[in-house]
Amino acid sequence: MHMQQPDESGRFGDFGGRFVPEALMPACLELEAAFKEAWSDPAFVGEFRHVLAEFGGRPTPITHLSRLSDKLGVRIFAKREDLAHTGSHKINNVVGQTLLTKRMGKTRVIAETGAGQHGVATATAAARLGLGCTVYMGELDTQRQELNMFRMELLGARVVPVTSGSRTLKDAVNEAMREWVTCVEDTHYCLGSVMGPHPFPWMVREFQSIIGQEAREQMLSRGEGVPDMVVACVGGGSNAAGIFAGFANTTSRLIGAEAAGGAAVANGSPGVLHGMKSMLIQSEFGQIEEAHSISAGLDYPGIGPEHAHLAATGRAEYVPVSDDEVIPALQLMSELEGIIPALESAHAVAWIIREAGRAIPSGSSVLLNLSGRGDKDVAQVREMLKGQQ
Amino acid sequence: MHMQQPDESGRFGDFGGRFVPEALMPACLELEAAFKEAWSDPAFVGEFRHVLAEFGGRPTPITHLSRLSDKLGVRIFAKREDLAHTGSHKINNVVGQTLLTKRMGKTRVIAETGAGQHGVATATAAARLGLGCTVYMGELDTQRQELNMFRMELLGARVVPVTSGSRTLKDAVNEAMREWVTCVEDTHYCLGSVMGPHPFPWMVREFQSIIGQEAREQMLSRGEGVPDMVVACVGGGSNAAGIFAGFANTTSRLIGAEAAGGAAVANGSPGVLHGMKSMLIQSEFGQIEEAHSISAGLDYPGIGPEHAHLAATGRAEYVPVSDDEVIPALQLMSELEGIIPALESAHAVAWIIREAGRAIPSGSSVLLNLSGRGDKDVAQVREMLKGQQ
Amino acid sequence: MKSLERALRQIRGEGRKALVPYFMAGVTPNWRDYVHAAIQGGADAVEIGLPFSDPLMDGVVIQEAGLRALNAGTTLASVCAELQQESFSVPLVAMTYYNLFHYDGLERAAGRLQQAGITGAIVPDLTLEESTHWRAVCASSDVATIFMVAPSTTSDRFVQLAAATEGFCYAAARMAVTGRAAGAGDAQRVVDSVREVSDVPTYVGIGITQPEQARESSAFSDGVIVGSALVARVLAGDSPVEIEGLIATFRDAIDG
Amino acid sequence: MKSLERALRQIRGEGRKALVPYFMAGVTPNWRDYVHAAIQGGADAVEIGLPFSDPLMDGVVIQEAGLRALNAGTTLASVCAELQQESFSVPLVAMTYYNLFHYDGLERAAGRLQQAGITGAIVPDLTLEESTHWRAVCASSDVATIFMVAPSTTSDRFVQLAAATEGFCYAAARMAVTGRAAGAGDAQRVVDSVREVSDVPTYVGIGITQPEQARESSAFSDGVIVGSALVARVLAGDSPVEIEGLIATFRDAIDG
Ligand SMILES: Cc1ncc(COP(=O)(O)O)c(C=O)c1O
Ligand SMILES: Cc1ncc(COP(=O)(O)O)c(C=O)c1O
Repeated sequence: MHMQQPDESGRFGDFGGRFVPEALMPACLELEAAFKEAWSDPAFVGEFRHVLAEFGGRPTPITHLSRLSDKLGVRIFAKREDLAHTGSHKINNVVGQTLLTKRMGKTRVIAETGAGQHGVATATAAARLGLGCTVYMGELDTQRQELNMFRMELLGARVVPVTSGSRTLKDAVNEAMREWVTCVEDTHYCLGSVMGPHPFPWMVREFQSIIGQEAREQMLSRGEGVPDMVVACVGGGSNAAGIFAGFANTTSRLIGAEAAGGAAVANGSPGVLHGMKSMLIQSEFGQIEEAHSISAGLDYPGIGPEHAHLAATGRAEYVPVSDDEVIPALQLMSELEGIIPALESAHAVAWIIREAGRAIPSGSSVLLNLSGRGDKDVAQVREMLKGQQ
Repeated sequence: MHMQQPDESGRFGDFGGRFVPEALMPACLELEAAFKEAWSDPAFVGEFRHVLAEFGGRPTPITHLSRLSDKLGVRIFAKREDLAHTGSHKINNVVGQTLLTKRMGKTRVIAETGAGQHGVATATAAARLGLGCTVYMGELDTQRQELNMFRMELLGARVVPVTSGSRTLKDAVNEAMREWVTCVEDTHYCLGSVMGPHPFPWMVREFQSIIGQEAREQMLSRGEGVPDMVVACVGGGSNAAGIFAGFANTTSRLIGAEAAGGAAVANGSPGVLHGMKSMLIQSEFGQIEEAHSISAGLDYPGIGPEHAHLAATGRAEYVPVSDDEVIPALQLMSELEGIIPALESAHAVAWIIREAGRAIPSGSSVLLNLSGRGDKDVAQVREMLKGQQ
Repeated sequence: MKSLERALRQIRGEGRKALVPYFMAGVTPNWRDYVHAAIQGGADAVEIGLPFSDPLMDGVVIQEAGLRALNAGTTLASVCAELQQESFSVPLVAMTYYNLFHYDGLERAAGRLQQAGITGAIVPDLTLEESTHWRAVCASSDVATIFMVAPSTTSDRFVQLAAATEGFCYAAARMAVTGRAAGAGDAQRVVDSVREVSDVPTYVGIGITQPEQARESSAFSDGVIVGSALVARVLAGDSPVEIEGLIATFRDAIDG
Repeated sequence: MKSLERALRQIRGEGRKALVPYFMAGVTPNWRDYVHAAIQGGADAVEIGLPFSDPLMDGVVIQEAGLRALNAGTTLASVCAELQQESFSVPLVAMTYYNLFHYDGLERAAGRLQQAGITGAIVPDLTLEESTHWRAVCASSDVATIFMVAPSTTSDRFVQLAAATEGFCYAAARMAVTGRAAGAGDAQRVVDSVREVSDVPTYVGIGITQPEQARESSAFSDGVIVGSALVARVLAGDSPVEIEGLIATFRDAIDG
């Protein structure tokens, strides 16, 4: 059931590791030790599961998408992370990291956010534990996502607009790391995906693997067996890693749907960014390119190092999905199933729609990780559909 | 555990009944018979529960609000209807009614909506079953809640702006009833609360009573016993009726928090509206007044007839909460607990904050029905807080 | 038998089809002039709308008229007081919603109607099942309770409603609120269903907007009710004299 | 021992404190004139920033300089090619991020530096643990690998880093990225920690913005690095001559 453990240096095969200023190394080492210790302590694991159950809304159900299935000729099941508290899988990770923050005796967290989902989730978990919280958000994103900014403030967080670089997610990560240097003593950096320096990719995957564990049990207990395919969207890759974790040692094919404008596996090459070695989209001179995606959560030029490794070994496949396919997929899912998916999750839906009867043989069973709900995206979708008319 | 059954004519004590045009009487009678039959059929009840589990996200957890509890000196538990699909308890009712629609051989539903919560829920459940769906929404509300209108359209529903009267919820109900007359043959009117003509108040309460059943089991199984108080906000009263249903035959005090500007029990008198006899806010000449509340879902001049009866017998108490108390309550809940409540639900929170140590003796256990999430309200709250500065 | 039904049966006895126009009380200061004009034009009885905030059974035209009347301060009491000052040569029938009577108190409301010379009441949201109290109150007065039947009415309900209605039976021509569509619709089937079980006068309403439609429907019924078509003219500013002329064209069509 | 460390040890041997200014390559077309001017003003070595899209360890000033350089088309190759055309009388040290070398290929990148006359590299995101490959590649060249130590560095890491660093040890005065705050901060403790375990030259950077601060920090270390304070002047449009003057005031403060 379990995915591979990283080696001593935090590598998954050739990828991962730690590429951070020396000032942060002690914190990374401390974090690794603290996580290892906590994660093998049944009391901590129990608390983590308890909070996710009583606060986070776990387990999330698996819904058989019967009308979409009939239409496409495949059996589709959705793991409903959209029903988790704050509207996506992000809550699993932040509950884990904030509990760990407390355990390490730190009193504050910082986080980066793109569209705001991870920022809202972090502010939420921090509020519950009474931790201070500052969220770094690209200035462009603060303008595009004013309401999420206000949501974080309601939750007691301070939101700092990041004015450097492209003023989006990539720069928010840079800025959060720069800030972490200044306050690492009492502050934990609550990273939002399976990326960054070791132990983050591993730790975040472990916290998210509850998705896959539940999903596997649920598929088995409803008599479906393991699905032929497991499909998830991939920005940094935390929701994908979480659900893959339940099926890594089965015969399920694992598919990660990347935004075509940020397809680090299809269009990237190995490189070093944000503390990790992974697949990145780069210019011909080794500068990191900006990603371009309709969905803020996939608007990242890299991918988590474990995914780079799974791609290299062929255990998982990563497929690009273009912006054009995403809106129709969101519409079809809404109309047929009464679930408005997040634009991120709609990438996975779009791939299934495109490939049913092709890369997905008719009659296959497909487990879709519905990583989040689309409420955050309806204003944007509305503008785009207006623009099309 | 159960609440009272209405008598043959659909009365709870003096309240309830059926006050509809003759053209609708056969449909009301048919609906009553169909619901009775279905509700005593284990297959239907099983399907209802199955859909709520696999699609609706039930059971919703109970969260101990430990930081708010500490601050107020009472033990507060929240029933997390905000985690249900579409963001509130409304899904329970619409799943029941759409399943019944199908069973009755009808192919279409209509619904009224205020802010859009019940409309979105209805559109959602209709999409899932492939039923046609038209939602009537006061024109003022369509302007105030453009995004919810678009959400319904994404889900395949048609939204009709209602231009009569005050162009808000009350008129949307009038218009839905007027329309129902024209299409009652193939169309079910999916009413959104425990109001309207018999059997709606009873049927909706039965569908919502899953909240109370779960909550009671959850309180007992966590060793808390029945709470000293059960507190819910009341617009029409469906979420309140749902949670009260689990505790009606216990020693729990039942409290319904009404918006002060629509406090039908405190400021109303018996009257007849929307097919029912209940407590209503009326002018001195028997005209129905418009309600005024910060929260669209409580912006209704009446209350469900069963609540009028519970108020008359003293089994439940109904308390007005003013707009001014609601925003600080929403803020406190967000900051301390990491849960942004719907403005409606924030009325119940506000009452607890106001009365802890007063009407609620210190050390009491209080079960709060957190009927919905505040995401739909953040834009409005933001504007209001801006205005205050 | 109450005076309303006696009068209406007599009209039928004379071989005449009844023409019953509807006006909203209080819609203009001179609203009673329209009632007089209608009688002048050939009405056999007049429906007087009492405005209510939430007219569940009315379309946009009568809603608008009601709103104007309410904004002008019209109440059940004010209408009754105004009517009391005059007398009319044909029966008057109130049309309103139950809450107005309920709020006033049923005895008091019935008393007001009686004193105002109103001899019947159509209350579309007062179902047969809920009407016991109201009918008991009216039993000691001369105010008749008029029930509607509709295309959706089931056969057992036709029996009960036809038996309970006083004055006449209001046969809705279609499944719709007032003022939505025009023509006889299902009226003939509805009227026939009443006739099978009762000899109460049965009038067709909901959708009679043209004299020709009135003629058509009165051919298989005992009369017609004309509402939104007239109210629309009043809202548009037609004078009582113009309304009198309009009513006369209906009269001619029915009689001709 | 590589040439960089020999040169820097010799400076210390002469009783002189080292002054190491930083310039961003490519920030202006005449950027190399600033390097010459700095040497003229009294620099003992010069840090050459190679611009990277995501400078994790830099504050706004150096970020801005990097952005200008990138927009002007500056690359690792272009900088090395430009430097190859000239010669400088003091050692040059590259400062950049690991991805530039990684993308180019470590052998190729090290070869470029060597040919450009760059004798050392500061790569703040290349941790000791991840540096094995790079150091192995540089072993056969004259490019030294310079490590940083910070106030958060633990005692075992001081031992390892001081042992591994070549040329000098970069002592960060504070927990911050470049250009955020000024003053000696924790520098003395950091320098002392290195000295306890090694005799490698140890220079203080991160926060040296004024000649007085340079004097203060050089009193307990072997030299100082001045970055954002100079880059800010370059961005503001100061000429090479003005920069030469500014460097000279640092020189005087340190020596005086
Ligand atoms: C709903 C949703 N899905 C997916 C993602 C992408 O993140 P990850 O690839 O780490 O799952 C995000 C990020 O914001 C998200 O909000
Ligand atoms: C979150 C929420 N709570 C409460 C209500 C009020 O409805 P009821 O009183 O029927 O529970 C609404 C209505 O829209 C709602 O959205």
